[in-house]
Amino acid sequence: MSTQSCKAGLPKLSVASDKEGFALKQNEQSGAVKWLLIAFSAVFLAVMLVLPLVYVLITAFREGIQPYLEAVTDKYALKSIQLTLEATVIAVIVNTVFGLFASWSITKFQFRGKKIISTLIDLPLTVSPIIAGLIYVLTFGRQSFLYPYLKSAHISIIYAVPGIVLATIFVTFPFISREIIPVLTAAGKDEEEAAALMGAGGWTIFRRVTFPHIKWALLYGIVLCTARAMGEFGAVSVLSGHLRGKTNTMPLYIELLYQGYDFTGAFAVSSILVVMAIIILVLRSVLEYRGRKNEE
Amino acid sequence: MEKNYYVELKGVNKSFGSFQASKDISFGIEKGKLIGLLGPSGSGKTTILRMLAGLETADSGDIIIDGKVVNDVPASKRGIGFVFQNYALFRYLTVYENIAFGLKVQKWPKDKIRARVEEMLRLIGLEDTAKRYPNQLSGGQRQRIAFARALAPQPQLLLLDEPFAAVDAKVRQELRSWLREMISAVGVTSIFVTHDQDEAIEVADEIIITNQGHIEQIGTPKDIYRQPDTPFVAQFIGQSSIVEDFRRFAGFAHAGSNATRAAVRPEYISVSKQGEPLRFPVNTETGVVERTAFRGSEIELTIRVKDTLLTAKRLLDDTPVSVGETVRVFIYRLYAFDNEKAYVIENEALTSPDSVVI
Amino acid sequence: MEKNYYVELKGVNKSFGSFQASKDISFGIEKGKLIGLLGPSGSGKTTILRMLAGLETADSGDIIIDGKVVNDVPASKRGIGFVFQNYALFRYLTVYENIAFGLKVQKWPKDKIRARVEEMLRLIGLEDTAKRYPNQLSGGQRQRIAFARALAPQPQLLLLDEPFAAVDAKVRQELRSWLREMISAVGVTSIFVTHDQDEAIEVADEIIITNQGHIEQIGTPKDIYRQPDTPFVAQFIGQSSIVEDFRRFAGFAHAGSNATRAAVRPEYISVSKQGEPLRFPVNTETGVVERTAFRGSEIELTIRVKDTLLTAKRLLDDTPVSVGETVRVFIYRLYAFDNEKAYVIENEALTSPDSVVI
Amino acid sequence: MKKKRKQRRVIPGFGLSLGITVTLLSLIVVIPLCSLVVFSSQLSFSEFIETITSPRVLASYRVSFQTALIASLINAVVGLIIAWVLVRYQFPGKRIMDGLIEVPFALPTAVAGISLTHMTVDSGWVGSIFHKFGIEIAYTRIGITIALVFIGIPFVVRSVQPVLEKLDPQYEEAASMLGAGRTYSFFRIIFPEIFPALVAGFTMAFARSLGEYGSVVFIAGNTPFKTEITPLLIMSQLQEYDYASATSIALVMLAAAFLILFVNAVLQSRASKIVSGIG
Amino acid sequence: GCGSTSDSSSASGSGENGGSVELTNVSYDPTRELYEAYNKAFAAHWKEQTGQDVTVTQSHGGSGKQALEVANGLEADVVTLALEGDVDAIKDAGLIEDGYTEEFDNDSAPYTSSIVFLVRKGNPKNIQDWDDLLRDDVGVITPNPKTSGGARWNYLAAWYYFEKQGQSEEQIKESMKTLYSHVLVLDSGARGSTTSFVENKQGDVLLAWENEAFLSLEEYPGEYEIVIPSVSILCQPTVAVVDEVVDSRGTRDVATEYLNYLYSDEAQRLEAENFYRPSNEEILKEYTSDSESRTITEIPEDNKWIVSDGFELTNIDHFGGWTEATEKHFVDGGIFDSIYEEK
Ligand SMILES: Nc1ncnc2c1ncn2[C@@H]1O[C@H](COP(=O)(O)OP(=O)(O)OP(=O)(O)O)[C@@H](O)[C@H]1O
Ligand SMILES: Nc1ncnc2c1ncn2[C@@H]1O[C@H](COP(=O)(O)OP(=O)(O)OP(=O)(O)O)[C@@H](O)[C@H]1O
Ligand SMILES: [Mg+2]
Ligand SMILES: [Mg+2]
Ligand SMILES: O=S(=O)([O-])[O-]
Repeated sequence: MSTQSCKAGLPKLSVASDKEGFALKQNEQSGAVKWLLIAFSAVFLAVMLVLPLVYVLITAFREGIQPYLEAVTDKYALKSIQLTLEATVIAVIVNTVFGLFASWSITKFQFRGKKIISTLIDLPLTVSPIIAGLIYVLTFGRQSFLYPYLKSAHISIIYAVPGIVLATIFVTFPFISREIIPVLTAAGKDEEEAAALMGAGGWTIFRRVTFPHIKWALLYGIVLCTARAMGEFGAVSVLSGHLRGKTNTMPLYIELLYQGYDFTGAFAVSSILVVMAIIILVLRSVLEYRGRKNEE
Repeated sequence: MEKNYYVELKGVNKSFGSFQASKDISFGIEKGKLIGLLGPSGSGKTTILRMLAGLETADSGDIIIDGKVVNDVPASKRGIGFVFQNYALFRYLTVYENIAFGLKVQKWPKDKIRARVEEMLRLIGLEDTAKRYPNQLSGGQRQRIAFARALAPQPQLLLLDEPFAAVDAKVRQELRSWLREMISAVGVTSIFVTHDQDEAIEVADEIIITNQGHIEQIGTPKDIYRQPDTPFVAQFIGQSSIVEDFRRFAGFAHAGSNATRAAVRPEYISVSKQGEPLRFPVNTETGVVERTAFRGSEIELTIRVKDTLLTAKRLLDDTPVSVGETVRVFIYRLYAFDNEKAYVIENEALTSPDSVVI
Repeated sequence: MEKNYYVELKGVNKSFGSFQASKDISFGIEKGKLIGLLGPSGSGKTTILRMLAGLETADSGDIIIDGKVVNDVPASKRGIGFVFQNYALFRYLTVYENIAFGLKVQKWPKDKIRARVEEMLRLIGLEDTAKRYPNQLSGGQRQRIAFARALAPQPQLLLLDEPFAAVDAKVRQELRSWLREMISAVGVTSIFVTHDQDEAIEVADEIIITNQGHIEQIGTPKDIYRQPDTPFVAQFIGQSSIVEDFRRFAGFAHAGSNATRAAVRPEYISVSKQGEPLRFPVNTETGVVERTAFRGSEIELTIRVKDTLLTAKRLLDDTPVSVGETVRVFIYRLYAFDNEKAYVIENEALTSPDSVVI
Repeated sequence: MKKKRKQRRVIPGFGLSLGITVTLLSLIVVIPLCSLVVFSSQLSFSEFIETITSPRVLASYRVSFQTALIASLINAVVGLIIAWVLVRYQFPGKRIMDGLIEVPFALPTAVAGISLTHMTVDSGWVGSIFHKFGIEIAYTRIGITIALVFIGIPFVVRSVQPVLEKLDPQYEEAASMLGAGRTYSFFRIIFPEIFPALVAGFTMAFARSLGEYGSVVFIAGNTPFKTEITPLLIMSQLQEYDYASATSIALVMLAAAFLILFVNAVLQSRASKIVSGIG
Repeated sequence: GCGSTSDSSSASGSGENGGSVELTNVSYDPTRELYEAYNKAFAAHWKEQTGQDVTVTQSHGGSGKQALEVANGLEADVVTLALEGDVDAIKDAGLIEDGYTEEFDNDSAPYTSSIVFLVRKGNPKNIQDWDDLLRDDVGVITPNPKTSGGARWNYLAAWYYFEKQGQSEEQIKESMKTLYSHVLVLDSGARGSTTSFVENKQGDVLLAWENEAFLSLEEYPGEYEIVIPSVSILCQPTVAVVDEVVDSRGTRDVATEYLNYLYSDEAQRLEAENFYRPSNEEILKEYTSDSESRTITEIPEDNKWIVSDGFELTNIDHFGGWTEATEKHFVDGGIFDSIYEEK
């Protein structure tokens, strides 16, 4: 049911198009409306999106560079960065693997239950992160029937790193498959059939024929997945136990600093997160721009 | 006595859900022939081709290639070349890589691949496009690349699904002759799908006409053109006017069979101005010209004869006929049909001895 | 003496960036005429139409409609009907709402709108589709709706951009005649764009031939067919074989003008088997048949005459000719051209008194 | 007729890919979600109803739905304008503006929450301006709404933008040939074309807003009956060890998300039925 | 990628010399600064005693919430929570054995505290006592009693005040309802509330742990004042070893010592310096002033910050102990819930 419904769900980062054709011509006639709308958009984006970014950076450096450096090189800060990166990398890997296989099976084959599977894939998008955390607490917590087994095997999931990783995977679960599926659907399966007909195996087909179609979608999926994974707060907060230096991811650590009157620290660590995310976004644009250029 | 077929389908059926796309399809193709699968849209042409290729599995019946039943041979092992309707060229591989793909998969040595690809490029006359990507080619060029890609691994059977559908009218014309020549040069047994009768007639050695999932008629273009077997073929082929009761026309009153409807083709109608000498003065009808249309080398006339509109043609250099003029119409031949069969019926004037020829 | 034109373009130019899509376009159209804009792809046909409609602004020159210069009148105020290539029917409006759109914009009263839409639907014979959405219609039906939508507000000028491009071959044929009749019934001055010469010849009262942004020739279909003015038109129209040095052919040695190349059309070639009676025994050439192809009602022959390949036709019912056979070829007429002009040249046998006719 | 032969799959990798898909899906999504159902069944039906309709819970639904709805509506309008500006106009800084749309994804929700809060408190950069007019933003529903507008904006822009880009200019040209002005053709012709995408974007923004926690906890006053959103209530139930209530309310939220998706699916399928005949 | 073994179980024996041991202390919200300091002291102490390096991992949050997370599997060797009732929740989950309050001195409460008001500089709303909180112009900040220990103490202190005013239970409920209707932000922990009040400038008065209030005074000198209400409550934060965890990890010795050492003189002074009242009477006196002013604008130079006279302190026994108090006020459907339900 939600296969279709979510089609437009994840935002597409599109390179601004230059062809304006008819529209441009018409707009020449009403410059006033044009500039009014542009100004409105610019102000809105500046206040809603740019200002918070600026605020983070300014506050981070409010007390100068030294306290900033101290804050970001603090033992616990480094630990939280490490944990966040770990969780992000694992989530991206798992979701990439999942995304590739899921989109392959959904777009290249007819089978029963396809609709259900696509709906389930999309589900995490609409589930509140709190609920995402909650379900793992319920599944692996003390009151779960699994708990005795986990306990006897000395496996901790919730209030430990695996729980954090799981929650991160969950909240970013559909990100990559959702980027790839529409691209593959649009491309159809003719090329793959042609390749199969010539005797190519699955890996060859994927690598030589399919992959080039989806690489930008995949890249974008990974970028979104990374950004979201790094920033996840709610689900991780439920599962973390807030063990300083152990299960505090960057967002949780920021909260901790924030509540410890260490605003400089909080915003300093935030700024790292912001900068990392911006780097990823920019990197992606550059990669895609270069790649697209090469293709032409 | 059975012929020595290279490809044979025996009682093949295929349904998609409750929709039967192929009904009891049986035919055989001799080695080296070029076969056209002709039929209206949705008549099951692509389905037959895809079953042959192994892209679709027949529900029942046998598919035999080179004497072996291939029902259970996967598509990749059938050694068939396939040219897809929209070519399905690999968009992210160069022309060279496209053609080389099948060879690489078969682990040909590098130098042999190079030689073969270059040979194919020469064959299709596109040597200098090797490094381009498909989207940098015109429709006609893409078509040729698709053809080369399918042929490169030297398949014994080549299947083409509407190979000309995606190119524009002028290019299509050229490509047809090109393909025809190419295939006879290579000598590969081929089947191509089309819904354009001109195309089938022009290109194929033999035509299989499909309609609503079954085969209507198999034969050479001339056979099919001249001797339609079924009502569907009689109406589908040529540019016919349909006549409700053909016995009203002079020269057809005593036709055997109880069919009443008939298809009349313009080329079997001769139109003469009043006063022009007639080849068959008996059995002519008079008609009134309702419309004339310039058709380049010919003039197309729409003539009302006994309350029926017939389409006929006159040469551009003949004396012009004008709208409203009464003319003499002689129908040589028509295709009568009932619900099951079609019959060729000649004007009695041509067959009975008492018609006078001047 | 100037004619009383309804639509007139005077020295219109248009560039896209550095590319000049229209070069000094001038022509005039009389009221009530149906004009075909014919030319190869990219020759600037659509650009002309869009400038007329006001969808594109000319860089220089004047566009005059009904005596008024409309250069500065916006598209929505020119009162022109436009049928787009792919119809551009509003997908989220029903057929009724599509046709009513222009009337609503003009604030017609409700009952008048209803009456007009129903009238249009009756006209195009699609009364029962009023409540459907465009996607529930066939290509041909959509074409008609687009036509009705454009006509509903009673424009004085109707522009059609490749009105048949999106429908399939069989339907296209029907639609052509339909549109032709419709337009003459309504009596609206119309211009339609096509790159299909058959279409232009069949439908238009007058044809404007464009090439690389300029106009090559304007004339009736017959004029254009019989009297091509320019080398481009000589080659573009008809299904010509191009001959490098036409003076080598018997009967053309003394042609005036210094052109050497010529276009020869199949319908101006007569092919006779050895021994068949000849209409013009002088000035015949002998040739060898290289290829014969069945073309439905005719047989197409490719004949090598003096090292040149010519395409000719014979009727299906004539005695068959086979590949390799030597035949006698008589060329009635050809279109010689140099770099600037084309000339019609008749075989001397037809014009000189010493040719013997049996 | 003989039994149908099994359809052979031409493209390889079906078993492997479906296997991996289903396995991961079960482990990560399906099984954990099942525990939600299992746990909420600890309550009897009447207890369940009582839990999910207690006044505080009802109030939190109201807060959540109201703010999410308003925020998504704002996003729909503003997102449409931004998408329009990005697609239809050429102006300096356009690329940067286009790149900015992703910021809410890049900025972690907690950071966004903290900085939005700081900016909108009475002494903040923005809050001080509004404070002069007696408008409080932080710790009110206005604040929640602003946080939700922040996180929801990319959904709308990025779903409308591609559709607008692909929109055939001929529709507008056709309308103008029929005499329609720009405004008229926008509302009659363009709007219906982009409406499905707008609905999809709106739906996603709405669903995301309903569930959002990170950015909201900081800016919401978290006062029961006033500024307590449902996810926060679930969180506090969770922290109160009241799993039965937490799961019950979570189920309601889940059902709401499904309902939203369902409504969207119906609208999308209607639209696609009109344009392509396949619903 | 789930199911790795938890790294917090990597206690490497408690050998005589060398080696290291890890300890997890799950605590309540305001003790962040205290335990940061104490962990250093304890590490030195333990090193000296056994030669082992001990690393203590801290977790802070609303006390009730923390307790529940421990009960739900958060692996804490020791818990140092805001009240006995919360430790009881862990006990009820079977992780702590009965009688933990007897394990350490002073009912296992190494330090105590009380509840005070934190107001803005100059006390602009002139808030002096609990009944001032009922004024409509006063915005109150206190955490959620469901999840925060401090909030429960706040609640009970207020209750006691109204009781002392001679109000009937119905009247008290009415007053409490009015009070809570003035609560602007209901955070899940004491620190969250402090942040709302101090950093985000919400409300006119913060109902705070004494230690939290003094910390604010220290962090923001000159910006706030403490007002001690006429009636408050003696808060007894309770510590306990989590038996199940220490047994499975083999950390009982170090965990027990960790809590024991809280009673050492060094630790008691450390606690006092972090504005907790030491349980050691001697040391308590060192920090007690003789001032009777109920408004404190700055931390006294002599560090005698504890005001002992001039107001009345009740304690949990007045409410029949934590089991009874929880049952009556804080369980689902208890009085606290009813205060919200009837809006
Ligand atoms: N995968 C499928 N699922 C369901 N129906 C199908 C499928 N493939 C084909 N059909 C149906 O089977 C019928 C025959 O299809 P087929 O593609 O063979 O027609 P065709 O003769 O090739 O038509 P066209 O000229 O339009 O390509 C059609 O009605 C089509 O809708
Ligand atoms: N908006 C535009 N920007 C740039 N070039 C354009 C634009 N519109 C048309 N052209 C160019 O102008 C030339 C003429 O275009 P036009 O569309 O008029 O050709 P046409 O004769 O209609 O061709 P076709 O038969 O392919 O439709 C083409 O080369 C085209 O690439
Ligand atoms: Mg087909
Ligand atoms: Mg065009
Ligand atoms: O830390 S508290 O439990 O008092 O919130």
